[in-house]
Amino acid sequence: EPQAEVLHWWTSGGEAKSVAVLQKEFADNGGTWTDMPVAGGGGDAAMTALRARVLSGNAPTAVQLKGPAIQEWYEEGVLADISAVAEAEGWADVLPASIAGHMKCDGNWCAAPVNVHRVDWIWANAEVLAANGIEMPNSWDEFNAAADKLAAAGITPLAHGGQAWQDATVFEAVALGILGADGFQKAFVDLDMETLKSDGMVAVFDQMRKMRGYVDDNFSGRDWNLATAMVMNGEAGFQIMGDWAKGEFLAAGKVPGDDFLCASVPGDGFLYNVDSFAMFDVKGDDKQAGQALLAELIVGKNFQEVFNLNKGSIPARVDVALDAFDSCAHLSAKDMTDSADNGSLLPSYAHGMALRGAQSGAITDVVTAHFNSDMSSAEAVQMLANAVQNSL
Amino acid sequence: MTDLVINPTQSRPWGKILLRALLFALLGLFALFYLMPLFVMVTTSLKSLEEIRTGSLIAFPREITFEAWRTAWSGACTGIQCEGLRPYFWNSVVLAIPAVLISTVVGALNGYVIAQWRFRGANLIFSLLLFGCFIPFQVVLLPMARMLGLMGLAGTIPGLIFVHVIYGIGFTTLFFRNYYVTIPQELVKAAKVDGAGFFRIFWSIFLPLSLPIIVVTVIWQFTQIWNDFLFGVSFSQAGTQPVTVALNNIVNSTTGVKEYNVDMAAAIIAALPTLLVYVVAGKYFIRGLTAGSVKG
Amino acid sequence: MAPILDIKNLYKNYGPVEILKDINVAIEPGDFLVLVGPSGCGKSTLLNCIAGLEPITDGTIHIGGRDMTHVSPKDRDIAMVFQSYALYPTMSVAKNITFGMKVRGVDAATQERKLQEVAGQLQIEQLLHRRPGQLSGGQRQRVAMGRALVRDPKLFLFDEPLSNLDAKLRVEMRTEIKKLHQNLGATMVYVTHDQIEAMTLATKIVVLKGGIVQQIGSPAEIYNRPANLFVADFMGSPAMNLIPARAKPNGTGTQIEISRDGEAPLVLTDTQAPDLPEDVILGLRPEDIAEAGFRAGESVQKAECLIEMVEPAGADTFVVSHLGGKQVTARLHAETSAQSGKTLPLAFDLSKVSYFAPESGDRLN
Amino acid sequence: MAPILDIKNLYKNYGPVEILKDINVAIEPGDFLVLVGPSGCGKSTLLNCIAGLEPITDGTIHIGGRDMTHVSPKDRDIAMVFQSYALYPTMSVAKNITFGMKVRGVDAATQERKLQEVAGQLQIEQLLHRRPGQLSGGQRQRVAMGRALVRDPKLFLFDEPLSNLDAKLRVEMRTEIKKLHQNLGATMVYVTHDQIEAMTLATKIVVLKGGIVQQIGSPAEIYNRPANLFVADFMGSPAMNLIPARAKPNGTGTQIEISRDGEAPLVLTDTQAPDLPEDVILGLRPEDIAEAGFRAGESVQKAECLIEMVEPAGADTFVVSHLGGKQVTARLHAETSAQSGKTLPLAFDLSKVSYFAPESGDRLN
Amino acid sequence: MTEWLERHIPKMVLAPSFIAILVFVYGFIAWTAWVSLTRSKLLPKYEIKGFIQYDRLFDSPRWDTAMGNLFIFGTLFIVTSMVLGLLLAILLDQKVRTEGVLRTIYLYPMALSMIVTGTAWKWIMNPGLGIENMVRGWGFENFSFDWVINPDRAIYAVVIAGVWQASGFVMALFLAGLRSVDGEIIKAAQVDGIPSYRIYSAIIIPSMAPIFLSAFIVLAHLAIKSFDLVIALTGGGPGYATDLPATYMYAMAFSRGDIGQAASSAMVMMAVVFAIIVPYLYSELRVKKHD
Ligand SMILES: Nc1ncnc2c1ncn2[C@@H]1O[C@H](COP(=O)(O)OP(=O)(O)OP(=O)(O)O)[C@@H](O)[C@H]1O
Ligand SMILES: Nc1ncnc2c1ncn2[C@@H]1O[C@H](COP(=O)(O)OP(=O)(O)OP(=O)(O)O)[C@@H](O)[C@H]1O
Ligand SMILES: [Mg+2]
Ligand SMILES: [Mg+2]
Repeated sequence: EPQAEVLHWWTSGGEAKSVAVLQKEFADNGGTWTDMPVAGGGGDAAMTALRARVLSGNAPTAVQLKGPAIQEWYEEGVLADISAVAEAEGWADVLPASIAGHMKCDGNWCAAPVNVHRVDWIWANAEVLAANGIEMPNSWDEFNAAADKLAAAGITPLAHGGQAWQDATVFEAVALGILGADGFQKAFVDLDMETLKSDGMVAVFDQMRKMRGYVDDNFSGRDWNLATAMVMNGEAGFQIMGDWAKGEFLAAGKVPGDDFLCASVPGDGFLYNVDSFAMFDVKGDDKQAGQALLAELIVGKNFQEVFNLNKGSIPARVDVALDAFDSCAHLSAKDMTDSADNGSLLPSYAHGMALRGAQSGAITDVVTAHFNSDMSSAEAVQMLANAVQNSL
Repeated sequence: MTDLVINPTQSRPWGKILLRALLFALLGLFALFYLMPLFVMVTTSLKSLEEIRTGSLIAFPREITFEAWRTAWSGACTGIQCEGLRPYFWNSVVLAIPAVLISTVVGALNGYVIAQWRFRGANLIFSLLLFGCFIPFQVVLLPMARMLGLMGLAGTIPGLIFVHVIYGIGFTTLFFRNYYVTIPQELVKAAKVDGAGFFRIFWSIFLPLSLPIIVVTVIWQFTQIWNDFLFGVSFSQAGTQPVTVALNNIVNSTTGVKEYNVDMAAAIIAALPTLLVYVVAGKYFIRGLTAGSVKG
Repeated sequence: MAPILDIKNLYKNYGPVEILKDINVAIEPGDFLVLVGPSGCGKSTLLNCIAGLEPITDGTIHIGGRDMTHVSPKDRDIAMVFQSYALYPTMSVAKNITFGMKVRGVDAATQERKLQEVAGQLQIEQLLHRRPGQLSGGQRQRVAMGRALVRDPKLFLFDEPLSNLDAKLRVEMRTEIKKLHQNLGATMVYVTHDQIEAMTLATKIVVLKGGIVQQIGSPAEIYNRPANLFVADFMGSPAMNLIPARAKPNGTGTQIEISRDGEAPLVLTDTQAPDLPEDVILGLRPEDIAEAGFRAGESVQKAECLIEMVEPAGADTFVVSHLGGKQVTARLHAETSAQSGKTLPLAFDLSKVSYFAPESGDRLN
Repeated sequence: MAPILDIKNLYKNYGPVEILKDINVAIEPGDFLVLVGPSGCGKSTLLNCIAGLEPITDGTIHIGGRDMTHVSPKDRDIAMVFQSYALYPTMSVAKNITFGMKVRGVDAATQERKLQEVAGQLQIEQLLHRRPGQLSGGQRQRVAMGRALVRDPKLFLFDEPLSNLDAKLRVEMRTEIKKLHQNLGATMVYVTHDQIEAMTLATKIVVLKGGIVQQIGSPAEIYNRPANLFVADFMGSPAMNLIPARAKPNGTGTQIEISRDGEAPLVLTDTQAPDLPEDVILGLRPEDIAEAGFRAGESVQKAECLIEMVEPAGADTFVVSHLGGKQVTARLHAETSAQSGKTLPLAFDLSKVSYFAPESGDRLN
Repeated sequence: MTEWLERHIPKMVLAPSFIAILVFVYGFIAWTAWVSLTRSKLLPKYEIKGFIQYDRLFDSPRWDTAMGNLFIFGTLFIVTSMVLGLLLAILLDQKVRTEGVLRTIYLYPMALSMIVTGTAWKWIMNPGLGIENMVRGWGFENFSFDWVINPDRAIYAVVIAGVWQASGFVMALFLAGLRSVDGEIIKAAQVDGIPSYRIYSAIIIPSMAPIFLSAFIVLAHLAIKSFDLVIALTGGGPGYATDLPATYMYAMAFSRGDIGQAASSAMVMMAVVFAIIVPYLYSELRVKKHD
C-alpha cells in the first residue's frame, strides 16, 4: 500500500484546501497520506524540522522545496531519483525547459513541480485609480507620478508589509524594471560583481527609497494579506506582490478587471516562483511506491488545474486548458510563454528560485536594512557587494 | 517579619492613608500592565471576526461568542487536518508528564549526591551540569537529531522525552542541590549509623522533606517542556507533534484569511495547563524559592 | 579487661590539611570518655572517624577487640547522638526511634517492645506520635538519646548533645546522661567544648587542640594538674588565674614575686616549689584564692589586694583584682563584705598552685 | 529621683492572645534591670514595647519623665542590642556604628570622634574596616554594643545579647557588660533566660512567667526569698531543692517531717518557722546543705542521707540524694569523701529555708 | 563487594547524568566547534577549512547588529527586570491583603510561552491597532508609540515584552529574599532611627546580594537564549533591526543553509555565556564551602 509523509507549510485557507485535493487523489489511488504541516517564517520552521529529520535518518517522503534548494539537498545525497515516473509521464515534453531544469539533479528528475507563481505583479484598486485618473503605470516614473497623486489625495500609494521577504519582493520587481532582464540575470542569478556595483543598482536603491515614502506608517511586521486588504478596501492604491494576492481578492468576491487590476510591474520580464515537492530517499517498498504515486499525481493534469485554481497561480505544465482560469492567469500564462522565448523568463531571487539561501539571504539583509533606515543608495550598493562577496 | 511602612506607633493617620493609597495605586497600575496581553487575548477570542475587523483591540466584546474556542479546540485546520488542537494537546500531555517526572527524579538524586555525598570531583560535575543549562538549544538541534536517529528514537515521543530530560537535568539538579545543601549533613550520618543505605536514606528521609523544592522544580520543568517549540518542531513527526507546533501552524500561516479570534483562543488553550499550574501552585512556588533555591 | 575502643596512631587529613595527628586513646568497657577542646580542634572529626563516617588517613581503630578501621558505620555496633540531634524531620518520634530497627529488619513486635522500653526510660511515652518540629529542645534531645539507646550498642558516641539547650536544661540533661551511664554501664565517648560538662560527666578526659592530644586523664588530674597552659586555661570556669611571676629560691622555699600596678609587688613564699626558672607563670584557680579569714593552713599566704569589681552570683561572689598585669578572679562566699574600689585581704592557697614555663607552656611542678 | 523608665498597667495582646498582663515596673537612672523568665514568657515582647517596636494594647510607658507610649522608636532616645546582634551585614564595622549618626545628619568629624571613642572603649579599633561576617561571635557582640553606646541614649535595651556565645565567652562578655554599666552609669534593661546572668548583672530583677510578673526585687531578695515556687525553681543553678514535707508545731518550734523511701522519715526542727499549714514545700538551696563537719550553727540540723550520685565539678562536688520523693542536690567541697551508694551525714541550714504552699505555690515565711 | 558497591553508589547514581551531559552538551559543543571550522552548508561536513567562518561572521554587519542588540537588550532587560521586580517585591512586602492575587498576576507571564503572547504584544504595540490608536482615540492626537515599527526603537519594544515576561519571576525571587531577612536587623535599624526607605536602600537590599546574583544569572540566561520573543514580536525586523545572536544563528542554520556560519556564531555566543557563568559558578561553589 503506497504511503507518503508530506512535509509542507501550506497550513491554512486556500493552500490547505489545495493540498487536500492532492491528498484525496492520493487516497483514491489507494495510498495513505500522512500530513506533516509546519507553518511559520516562510518555511523556516519546516526547514528546521526537515534538517533534523534528515540527520536522524528519518526523512519524510516528499518535502515542499523549490529552486536551488533542491540541488543543495541533492548535493547532500539525500534525494531520490524519480526519473522512471517522469519518463513514463513524459514530463520533459510538458514542462518549460527552465522550470524543468529546477526539477533535475545531475540530469535525473528529483522533484515534481506544482505550479508557477508570477512574482512581479502589481495590484491596484480599480475604483481608486479611476477616481484619481490614474492608469496602470508602464514605467517607474509613471508609477511615481501616480503614487504622488494618490498621496496628495490622502490615499496610501503602496500597500506593503514590513517583512524582509516583502521588501525583497518589491526590490526585485524594481530591479527587474530598472536593470532589465539581462541586468537582473547578471545581478541576481550570476552574481556578477560589476552589475551589483553598477550605477543601475544605485538607481534601483533610489527607487526603493521612493517606495519607502509611499508606504504608510504602520507597515512594519504587517502580513501581506493585510496589505492586500488595504488595496481591496481602497485604503491603498497599489500593492506589489506575487499572484497569491489574487486569491485574497477572489476570496473576498472581487472581480479582476472590475474591482481590482493586475499588471506586470513596469519593465520586461517574468519572475517566476515554482512550488515543487522534492522527493527524499526513503526505505521500504510502500514508501517508495507512495513516492512514485505522489510524483505522478502532482504533475497530473487534474491536480495541476484544480490546485492552481485554488492557489491563484498557473499550472507548471503547459498543456493544461486554462478555460476555468481568470484573466490575470491568462495574462500570466501568455507572458510566461513569451518571455520563455525571448529569454526573459527569470527565477525570483526573493522567493529563493535564483540563489542559494546564503546569497539570497545576504542580499535581502541589505535590502531590508536599506529600506528600514536612511542609508544612502551608494552605501547600500557598497554593502550589497560586500555582503554577496562575504556569503560566497 | 519585615514590617516597615506601617509603623504602628507612628500616628498621623492621613499621611498613612495617603501612602497606602499610593501603594495600591502603584500595585494596581502594574497589575494592569501585566494583565493587558491576557485581556487582549481573552477579549479577542470572545469576539466575532467581524467585530475584530471593525472595532478597537483594547475593548470589551460587544457580543460574546465561544465559537472561536470550539473551533480552536476541535475544528481549526493545521494543514489538511481540521481537528483543532485536541490531538496535539494530548501529545503534549503524554510528553510532558513523563519528561517532568523523570527529570525531577534524576535531578533530585543528583542534587542529593552532590549536596550530601560529596566526593572528589562532585563539584566539577555540578559545574559541568550547570553550564549545560545555559547552552543555546539551537546549537544542539542538529547533532541531537543525528543521535536520536542512531538511537532509533527519531520522531517519537520517547525521543522528545529523552531530549527534554537531558536538557532539564541541569536545572533540576541545581534546584535540588541548592535545597539539599541547607539540610545538615548530620542527618545522613545519623541514618548511616542507623544502618540505612544510600537509597533508603533518600527515600525515607530526603524525599519526604523535599516537597517545597519538588513544587518549584515541577513548575519550572512543566512550563519549560510544555511551552517548548524548538525541540517539538525539530524532533517530532506527523502524529507526535506537541501542541505548540499545532498552535504555531494555526497562528503563523502566512496565507489565507487570519482568524484572529481562533488564534487567540488556541493560544489560551495551549497556555491553560501552565497557567493553571501557576495559579494553583504559585504560592508554593514562592515558598519553595524561600526554602532553598534562592540561596546564592 | 581488653579495651573496648582502641585508637592507635590515628591520622586524618582533609586533602593537604592535617586535622588529626597521631591520636592514641584506649578506653575500657563502662568508661565515659569526654573529648574537649576549642572549636575546630577536630573533636567531631575524631568522633566521625570512630563511627566510620569519615575514612581515616592512617592508623587503626579497634572496637570490642575487632579491627574496625575499614568497616562501614552500620556494622560497627555503635550509636551516635548529634549536636543538632539530626532527628528525621518527617517521621514521628516513634518512627525516629524504630527506623534503625526497621532498616535492619527487626520484627514489628520487638520494635514495639523496645520502643516502649526506651520511651519509658526517657519519659517520652506521650510524645511518640509527634513530629520533631513539635518538640522542645529538651524533648528532642531525649528522642535523639532514645534512638541511640534502643540500639543497645557496644559504644555510644555523643557529639555536643547539650550545646543547643539553654543553661538550665543543660544542667538537667547532664545529670540525666550521667544517670543513664551509671544505670546502663554503657561505654560512651562524648564530645563537648564545655569544660563543666567534661568535668562532671567524664571518667576520662582527652583535651585536644589543633588535632593534637594535650592531656589524657581523669577529671581530677586534668583539673588539678593541667599539663600545660592551654589545658589550665581551658578547663574550669571562671578560668584558672595565670599570673606572670618571678621565682627566687631562698632558704625555706621559693619566693614568688608578682608585680602590681603602682604598688609594691606581691610576694608569696612557696615551700614546696621545685626548681623553677626565673620567669614562670603561676596558676591558681579562683576557689584557691579566698577571703583571708576563711582559709588557713601551712601553704596559705595572705595579702591585701585592691578589688576592682564584685560580681555576686547567687551561691558565690566573684571578685576581680589586678595582679601581674592580669585580671585575677577570686571566688568568695556569697556573704562577703568585699566592695569594689576597696582593698581586701586575700588568701592564696599555694598547695594547689601550678607552675608553667612561659614559652613552652608546659607544666613545671 | 524620678524614675527614668516607668511602665504602668501595660497590656499587650496579639490578636485575641494576651501576651503581657498588667505589667508595672519602674527603674531609676543607673539601674540595671534584668527581665528573666522561661522561653515564650513575653520578655522580648516587653522589650519591644519599651522600644516602641510593638504597639501596646493598654497602659503607659514613660521614659525620662515623658509619655512615650505612642512615640516612634527613633524618638525614644533608646539603644538596643539584639540576640543575633542584627549588625548590618553589608556595612563595615565603622559604618555599622556610625550609620545612625549619619542618617541623623551628624557631621563627619563628630562621627569620627565618637567612633574612635567607642572603639577604644570596646577595644575594637583594629576591626573597624571589617564586615560583620568576618568577625567572631564575641567581636560581633562588641560591635553591636558599640552601635548602642555611640548613641549615648537614656536607656539601653539588651535582648539576650549573650545567648549566642559559647560558655567561656559568655562569662567574659558578662563581666565586660558589668564593667560597662559601672563605668558609664547608664541605665539598662536586659533580657535573658539565664539566671546566672540575671544574678550577676542586675541591680533589679523582674521574673516573668506567662506574661505575668512573679517577683520584682534585688538579686539577693530574689535568690534568698523567692516569692513563689516558680521563682524558687527558676533562679539558681542547680535549682533550689523543693521538698514536700509536713509541718508539726511543737514546743520549741516547728517539726518538719520529710518522708524517705523505705526508711524512717527525716525530721528537722525549725525554731523560727512561722505558723505553717500541715503540708508545705520546703525549699533549700544546694549550698545550704553541706557535709556535716563543715557547717555549724544554731539553725543547722544534721541527718544521715543515702547518696545516689556524686558529680564532681571542679571547684565543687554535687551529691544527689532522695528525700520526700524528690532528688535533692547538695553542694559539697571538691575534697568530699562522699561515695555513691553510701550514706553521708548532711547538715541542713534552716536559717536559709523557704516554705511554700503546695497548691498556690506562694511563699509562707 | 557490597562494601565497594556501597562506597561507590553515589558516583554510580551521578554517572548517567554525567555521561549524558558530557555527550549531549560538551560533545555537541565540540561538534559545533568542529563544524565552525568547516564550510558546511545545508548539512554538516567535516572537512576543516580554518577560521573562514569567523572571518565572515565578524565581517557581517548583521552580526554586528545582533551583538549590539544583545548588549542593548541584555542590559536594559536585566536592569529593568531587576528594578521592576525589586520594586514590586517591596510594594508587595507592605502587608498587602491582596498579595496572593497580585503575586499571581505578576507571575503568570512566566507561565506563557512567547509564541503565545508575542502576538498580543504585537497588537498592543502596533500603532494602528493598539495603545497609540487607543490614546489618540481619547483625544491626544499627538501621542505616539511606534517602537515596534521604528528600526531605532524596535529593540526597546522587545525589551518591554521581555520585561513583562521575566520581571514577575524576579519579583518572586526578591520577595523570597526579603522574607528571609533577619527581622531583628530591621528592628535594630528602626531603633537606630533609620527611615524606612533607608532601611531598604542601605540595609536590606545590599544584604540580598546573592539573590541579585541568582536573578542576574537567570535573566542573563534568558537574554542570551531569547529567541521566541524576537521571532514572535518582530520576526527580527524591521529589517534585521531586532536580530539577536540566537535568531542570527537560527537564520543561518535553518533558513540560509549556512551551518558553518551558524556554528561559528554559536561558538561566539557560548563564549559570552562562559564569561558570565564561570564567575557565578566560582562564587557559588566557594561561598558554600564557607558556611
Ligand atoms: N569536610 C571537610 N573538609 C575540609 N576540612 C574540614 C572538613 N570538615 C571539617 N574540616 C576542618 O577540620 C577541622 C576540625 O573540624 P571539627 O568539625 O572536627 O571541629 P570540632 O572540634 O568538632 O569543632 P566544633 O566544636 O566547632 O564542633 C576544622 O578546622 C574544620 O575546618
Ligand atoms: N507576632 C506575633 N504574633 C503572635 N504571637 C506572638 C508574636 N510574637 C510573639 N508571639 C508570642 O508571644 C509570646 C511571647 O513571645 P516572646 O518572644 O516575647 O517570648 P520570650 O520571652 O522573648 O521568649 P524567648 O526566651 O524564647 O526569646 C510567645 O508565646 C509567642 O508565641
Ligand atoms: Mg564539632
Ligand atoms: Mg525573646
